Amino acid sequence: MTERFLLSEKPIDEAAVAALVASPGAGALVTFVGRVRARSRGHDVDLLEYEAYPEMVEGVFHQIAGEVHERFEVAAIAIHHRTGTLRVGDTSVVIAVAAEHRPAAFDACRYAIDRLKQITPIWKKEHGPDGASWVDERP
Amino acid sequence: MTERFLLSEKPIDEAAVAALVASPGAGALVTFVGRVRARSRGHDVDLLEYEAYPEMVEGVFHQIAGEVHERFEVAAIAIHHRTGTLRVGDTSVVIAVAAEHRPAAFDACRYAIDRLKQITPIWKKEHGPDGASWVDERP
Amino acid sequence: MHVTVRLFASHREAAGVREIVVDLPAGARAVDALAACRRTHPALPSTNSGVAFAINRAFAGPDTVLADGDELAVLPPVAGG
Amino acid sequence: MHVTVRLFASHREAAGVREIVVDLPAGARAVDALAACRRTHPALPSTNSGVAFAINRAFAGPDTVLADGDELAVLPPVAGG
Repeated sequence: MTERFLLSEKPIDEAAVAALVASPGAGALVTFVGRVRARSRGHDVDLLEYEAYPEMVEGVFHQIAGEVHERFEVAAIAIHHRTGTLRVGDTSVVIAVAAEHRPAAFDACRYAIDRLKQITPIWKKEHGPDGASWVDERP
Repeated sequence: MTERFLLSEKPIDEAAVAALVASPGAGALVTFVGRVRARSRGHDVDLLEYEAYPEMVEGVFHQIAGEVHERFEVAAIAIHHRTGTLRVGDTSVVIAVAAEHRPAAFDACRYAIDRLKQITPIWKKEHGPDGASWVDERP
Repeated sequence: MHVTVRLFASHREAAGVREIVVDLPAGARAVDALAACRRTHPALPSTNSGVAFAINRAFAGPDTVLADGDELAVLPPVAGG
Repeated sequence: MHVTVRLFASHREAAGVREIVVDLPAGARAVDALAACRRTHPALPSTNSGVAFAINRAFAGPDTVLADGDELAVLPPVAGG
């Protein structure tokens, strides 16, 4: 069985991540998929280069999952993130949450992706016709 | 290409529904999957029998999609619903929403499933060891 | 005039049929068609509470006036998803 | 004492290395290790704004005191997802 929390250079199998959280008690499954966009903050994008602190990422995903279980009535959560070079349309992240009822599944999935973007030691460099730069998403 | 709005007796291919809404401008994809639960409102469930007003359902899905596009900045939405006899763990509904940014994708997907449950002419009868009854989810 | 009334779920089971063709006077409304069905199929639920209507596959209020040849769907509380 | 400092993204590119081993006095904090790196690698960004730290793969505040053999990660503003 695949890991629930995974950082990998290989393409993410979205259906396999969703399958990791299925259970007979869970009537609601909410999945978030993040993909590389053709435009970002006013620039055309050719590719994104993801860099991670790999020894720490899966531990941070565990921490986020712990926070989710404290806050929401969910059955299971899985988080897979890709690293390396990605092109437009490639999937960078998949978060799947199963719960008995849908409000908790939606709330938990949204919390998890917000939190992932906030604290996970992953960086990305955008490459496009206007040059290359590290993304700083601080508000 | 599969239809974006579909009522069918065949199992729903969740990945295919998600693929219907992908586009290079859409960085966020949120998918809701509804499955038959082993327990419902205090009863064990063996199977669910879905009945629809088939000539009307796809039109109602179009209407819901129209409401979604009016309210949220989304690129595309697809809604597939199954009818007939379903067992525990079977997928009854899949809603996939693609958007440039994730808040709109989450809000739109949640709006769509709430609205689907409110107005779509589909009914279900629960069969279990305690007997069979038509589900009335009015609050 | 003739109106085809379609029944679903609990209504269909109670009536024992999926469809009833009713003969109605001009000016009859959706609720009048359902009342006419109850006279010929008394096992139909006696309350209109929670019941919605669609005429020719578009939602319509209970007091919408019917026309000859209409298809009226009687929709008990829905439970999709 | 010796501390291994790991650099990522913009810091890694600016310094031209992924890792710097710094020699620090007892009582040195995370920010002191980063300052020591700036002395040997002056191209490192001069601001601590937005920079977070992890010690031995757990998040730690900038004033956390280091121990001999620690792995200190300097984390510029993250952008996962």
